[in-house]
Amino acid sequence: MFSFQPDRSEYPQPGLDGKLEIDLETGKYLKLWHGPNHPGITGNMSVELTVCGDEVVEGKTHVGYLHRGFEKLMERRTFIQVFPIVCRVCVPEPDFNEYCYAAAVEELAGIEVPELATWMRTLILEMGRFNSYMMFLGGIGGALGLGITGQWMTYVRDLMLDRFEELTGARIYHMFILPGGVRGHLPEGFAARMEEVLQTAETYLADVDKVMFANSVFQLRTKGIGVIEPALFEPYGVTGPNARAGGVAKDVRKDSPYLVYDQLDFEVATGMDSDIFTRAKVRRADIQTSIDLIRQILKKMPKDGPVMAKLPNVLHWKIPRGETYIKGECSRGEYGYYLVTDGSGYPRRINVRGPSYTHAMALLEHLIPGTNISDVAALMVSLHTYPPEIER
Amino acid sequence: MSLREVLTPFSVWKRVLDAPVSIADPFSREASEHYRGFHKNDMETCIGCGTCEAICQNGAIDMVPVEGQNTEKGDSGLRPMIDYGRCCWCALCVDICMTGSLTMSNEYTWVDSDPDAFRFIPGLNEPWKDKQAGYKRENGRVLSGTTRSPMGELHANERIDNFNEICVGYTREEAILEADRCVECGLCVATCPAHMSIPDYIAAVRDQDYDRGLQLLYETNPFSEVCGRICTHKCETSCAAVHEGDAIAIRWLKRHIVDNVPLERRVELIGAPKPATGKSVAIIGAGPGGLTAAYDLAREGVKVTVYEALPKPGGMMRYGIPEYRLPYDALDRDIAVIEAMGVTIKCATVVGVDVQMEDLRQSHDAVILAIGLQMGRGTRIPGSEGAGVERAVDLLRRITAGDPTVPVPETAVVIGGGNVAFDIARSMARLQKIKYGRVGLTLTALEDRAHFLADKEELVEGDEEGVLILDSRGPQEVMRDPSGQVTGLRTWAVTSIFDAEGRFAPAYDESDEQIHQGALVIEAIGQMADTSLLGDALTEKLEWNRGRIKIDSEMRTSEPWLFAAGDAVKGPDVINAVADGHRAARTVMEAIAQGEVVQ
Amino acid sequence: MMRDLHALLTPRHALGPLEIRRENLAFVTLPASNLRGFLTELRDTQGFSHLVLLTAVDWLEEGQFQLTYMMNNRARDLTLGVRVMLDRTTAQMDSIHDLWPTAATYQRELKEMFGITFPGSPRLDEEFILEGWTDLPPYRRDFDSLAYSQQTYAERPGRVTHDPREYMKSKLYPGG
Amino acid sequence: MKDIDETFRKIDATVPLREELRPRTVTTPDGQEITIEPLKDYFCEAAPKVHPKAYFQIVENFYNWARSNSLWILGFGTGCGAIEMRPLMTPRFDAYRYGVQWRPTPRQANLLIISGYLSVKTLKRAIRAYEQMQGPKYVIGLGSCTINGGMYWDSYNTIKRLDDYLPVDLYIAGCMPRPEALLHGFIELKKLIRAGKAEGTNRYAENFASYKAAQKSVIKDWDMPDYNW
Repeated sequence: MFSFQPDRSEYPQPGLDGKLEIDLETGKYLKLWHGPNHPGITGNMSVELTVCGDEVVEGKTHVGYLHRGFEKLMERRTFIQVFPIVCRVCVPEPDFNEYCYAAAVEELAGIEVPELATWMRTLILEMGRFNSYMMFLGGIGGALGLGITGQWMTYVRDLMLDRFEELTGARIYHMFILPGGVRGHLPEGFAARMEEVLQTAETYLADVDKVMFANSVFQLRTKGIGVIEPALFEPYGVTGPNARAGGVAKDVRKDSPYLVYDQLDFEVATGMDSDIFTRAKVRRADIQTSIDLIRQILKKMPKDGPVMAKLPNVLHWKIPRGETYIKGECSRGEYGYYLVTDGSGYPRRINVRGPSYTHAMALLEHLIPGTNISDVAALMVSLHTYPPEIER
Repeated sequence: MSLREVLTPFSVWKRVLDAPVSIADPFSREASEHYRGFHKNDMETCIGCGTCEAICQNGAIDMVPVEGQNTEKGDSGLRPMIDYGRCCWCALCVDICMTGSLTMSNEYTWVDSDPDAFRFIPGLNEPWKDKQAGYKRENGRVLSGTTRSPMGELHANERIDNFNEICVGYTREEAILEADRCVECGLCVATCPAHMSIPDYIAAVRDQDYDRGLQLLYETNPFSEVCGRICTHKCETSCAAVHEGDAIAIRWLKRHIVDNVPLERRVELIGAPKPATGKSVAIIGAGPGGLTAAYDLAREGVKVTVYEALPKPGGMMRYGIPEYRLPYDALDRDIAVIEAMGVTIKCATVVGVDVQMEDLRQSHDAVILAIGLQMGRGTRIPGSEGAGVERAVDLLRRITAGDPTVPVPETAVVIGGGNVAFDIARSMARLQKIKYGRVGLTLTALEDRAHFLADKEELVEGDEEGVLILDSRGPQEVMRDPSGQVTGLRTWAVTSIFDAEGRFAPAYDESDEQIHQGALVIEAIGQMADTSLLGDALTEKLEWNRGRIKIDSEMRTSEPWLFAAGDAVKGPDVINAVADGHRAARTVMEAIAQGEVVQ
Repeated sequence: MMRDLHALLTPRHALGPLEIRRENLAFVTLPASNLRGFLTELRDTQGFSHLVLLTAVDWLEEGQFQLTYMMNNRARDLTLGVRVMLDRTTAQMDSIHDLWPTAATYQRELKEMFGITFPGSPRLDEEFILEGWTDLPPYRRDFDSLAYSQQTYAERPGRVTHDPREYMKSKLYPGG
Repeated sequence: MKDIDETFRKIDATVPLREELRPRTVTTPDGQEITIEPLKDYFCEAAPKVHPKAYFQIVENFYNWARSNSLWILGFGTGCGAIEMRPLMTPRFDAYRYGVQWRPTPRQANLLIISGYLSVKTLKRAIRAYEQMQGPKYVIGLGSCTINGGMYWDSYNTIKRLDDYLPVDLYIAGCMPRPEALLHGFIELKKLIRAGKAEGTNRYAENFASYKAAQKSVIKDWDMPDYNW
């Protein structure tokens, strides 16, 4: 019915090797900086676009605007002192850092975490995943000019932040998962208040289905655009919903169950088309999974018990030489911590493996050529990348 | 694209009927009950240990003096000042706080145009000082250990019929566990009279570096093996860990270090003394004070001769403290190290008899008097004169010397509640057990159980060994039968020990009278010095202060060549004597250097 | 499972001993020259097709860089950390960007943060995270973050702290 | 915390200007040879000037009142604090009712919120954004890291004191500050503006040289004009 194919007759033609010879001096190309200060960018990063007409012929991701040198700072801190800074690595979903770090330290130090603490950790992680997806839905709507989803989702996310606040004592940086366990028990009446939030969320999500997923404009602008061929998944290290949207049910929660995921009942949402629409749809389904999981956890978790293992005196806590890798399924894919210790009181090296690292760099740069300028924002958002976990 | 897909989105217009979700007054919105907001500090509970500063990964906390908070034992007088240009509200400082004084309110708004304004001392006058809500750590979550590694001990049955040492000492694992609990605040250091670098040697235990530990010990205390066993360990009362658990077993860790370094290695680690200076000093009394001074002076290259009246060196450490608390070979090792520094100890040489003060003065650059308190005090109650009543120090000395004439009756009564009272009570109990197969010993003290002057362990162990400990009993009369034989002690219940002005004036409830059976009454209520060795002329010349030789803060007497140290002038225990010994040695060195010591 | 795999591949690739961390995670060291063949075999015949991460550890005291290639086999839930030790002074390694294009990003970061070069890796010398950096590669152990920070940026003056130990001594025993 | 390496000395080297920014001669499509100097050609070289107050106090008061009621924020999330601005832009906290709104470009904004730490790389962009904004303009330092480095006090890549590089009118402490604290900040800033105390723009103009010197001391590859206007 409509055709959005641009008239390319005037455009420069690729050479014999299929590559464009980009020469800015010819006047046919233009550099366009998409970010760092740009409403359509996911956080403080930028994509350097080379455009010809309104078609993008090359994109280079630039990161480092949020680089604080975490991996270096962690080497200066004792094992307990690392705990407050890990959550800062990823702002919208900080809890994965806390979990992965804590689990890595516990494994190398040989600490057994009480059962209730593992349930609490799972709860926190699912709440965080819910929040992260809320930001995603708001973002993908915003990237396509659908402001209302952003308004709703931010509101719902804020209700969840209230639950975070009463449970952990903070809105954004919860600092709740301490190596050895968690910092506290569920407050009185938490489950009931959580149920209220989940129900409100469900009504808003039902409306998002109508206003966004069933929307003809949204469908036209997302279906068939930004397709990641499943063959690219392994070479480009694609994980999480981005892979699931292409029919590969990659999910660490199922593939390599951690915490109490093996005691929970859930299905991994997948899609087939691997385009922007399917990626959004998979995440939408994942939110429902998260909501169900939160309900299950609150129902199944032990009612009482210790939440902290006994730690050695943290002021001079030494961990024997060793290395380990702990991973978990965050809202964007496989999140992992690689921890190397050398027997001293400080970590030798910590490497954070954020899914955005592969998604926003090599993969995005691979996908961008050939898209329309106006689709770049949607494409970027659909990969769901958070720059702080790329540069740390 | 169907018409349906065009129209469905409009169905959400129903939301216009929803009530607005905006928070009407966001400015007075309370944060949650456990919100990690701005800090609070209970100034009275805070001890200024600086553990919050140590754990803060942002370097946000400074320890600063605060008006109205005085430095005293167990409280540094410093308080945390927090820089909100650094803080990240992780609350690790709250979690680690040794007293639980540092907490957080749920207050969260602080806006200012002056960047230097964001520093404050919580607990002074912040607006949220009295707010109740806010982050507090959950019970039981303390980031340093709270329970002490138990010390292995001989069971009461195993120890009561002999004088074997009771404490077996920590194993390496126990010692590391215990050392791990130390937070290295250093509050103990100033409490220790000798300022031993306690956190450092505890760190050495943690690192299993006993050589370094031993060197640290010898920097401040040549009687580490002795102190590791019988120190009164006042340091442990000011330990930061004591507020939410057991104090660190500082004394046992010290002992653990020494136990792990053989004697020859110790001498090797300390190293040779400085080259001889040609100066010489005489020291009277081979107790902890005298020998410490001797050690220090010998290290500085001074030729030291120690004169000791008794047959063996050690003073009260040997002749006052029973063997089950301090085995003689432990003491001998400490003394051997001191002798290895070139100190000459002349035992069984009584000053005033075998050698005169005046001779010492002539032949040495200076003389240090460290004679201790060798004479027991009496109660002077009716019947306390004559046979059947003994002084604790005399008895202890005779037991150590192996005197066969020590009286061991089937029942005995001890008057006193200090460590010496327990020493004699438990020694006598052992002798009774050996001789009669059972213990028949009663200990009466003025104080109630909570305020005994003796260490808590003494009470526990005394109980275990079958000593009948009676608290709040004031001695009134030693009962004798018509033949003059002691039959027991009559006591009244004590209602108060001190009067309104805080003077010693015990008051009794005369209606509560008891008679404790015993063929021997032992008085253990204090000691005094025997200064007869000085000779009349010198006694006349010296200045005195309430029966003790008067000294200044640097251990000088009124005579420029004579210095004094130890229990005889200050008291009251080994570690204080050691501290005195150091000070005396330092003063003597300065005096010698400045040529003040004019003959 | 890991042990079988290790036994199978050791003769061909001169693998070091297998260090098992837990059931589904193990580490193995091998000579740098064998890495490429080993990774290719892992990927093509053993199902370790997912390059989880590639990073370095600076063993300054031993004069070596350790490169860790974390390989994952999703179907069998196995993760193998492949370690290669490099000489710290030459700090050079073969690029694997043709096996996994995403490795180019990792290699760019390692070049910038550790100064390890991977000849042939695309855009290796372009600035990645840092901008206008002239000092040592910051993740090297001999680069001190705090010292650099103090020499570069101004801190707000006026802060003093006291050590409780020394402060108490000076207060309680002014003469020593 | 690990001890500082006292022997460490930083290497101070200059970074050469990028090739395409150097002055050079080019041939235009119509065959002319021209000299271009990229850093000068597209920018006004004039340094910022101090903007004098209105002659009548009452007029100035009116101006300040008007300014205080239209705080237009540049939607540039420089650090983690940006995540708490989203709730303010949406109905729950709704900052718009206080006359505060977000704009996508510096040209339309007069309030720059530095939402947390600034890496050197972002500092460069923040300076650029600030200089492009319309005066009178204001800067809020959000979070502890703008005050004294915050938790990144020992990082090699973040600045410690924002006021060294930009004239800051107001700081909001927290890590991170809640939306309510931000609203408080807006109200405080309004008070400052009405009292005529929010003079950051003029302060920047007056001390332009020292601000530039501080900026250039940390930004090694200064590949932009001295004043981005």
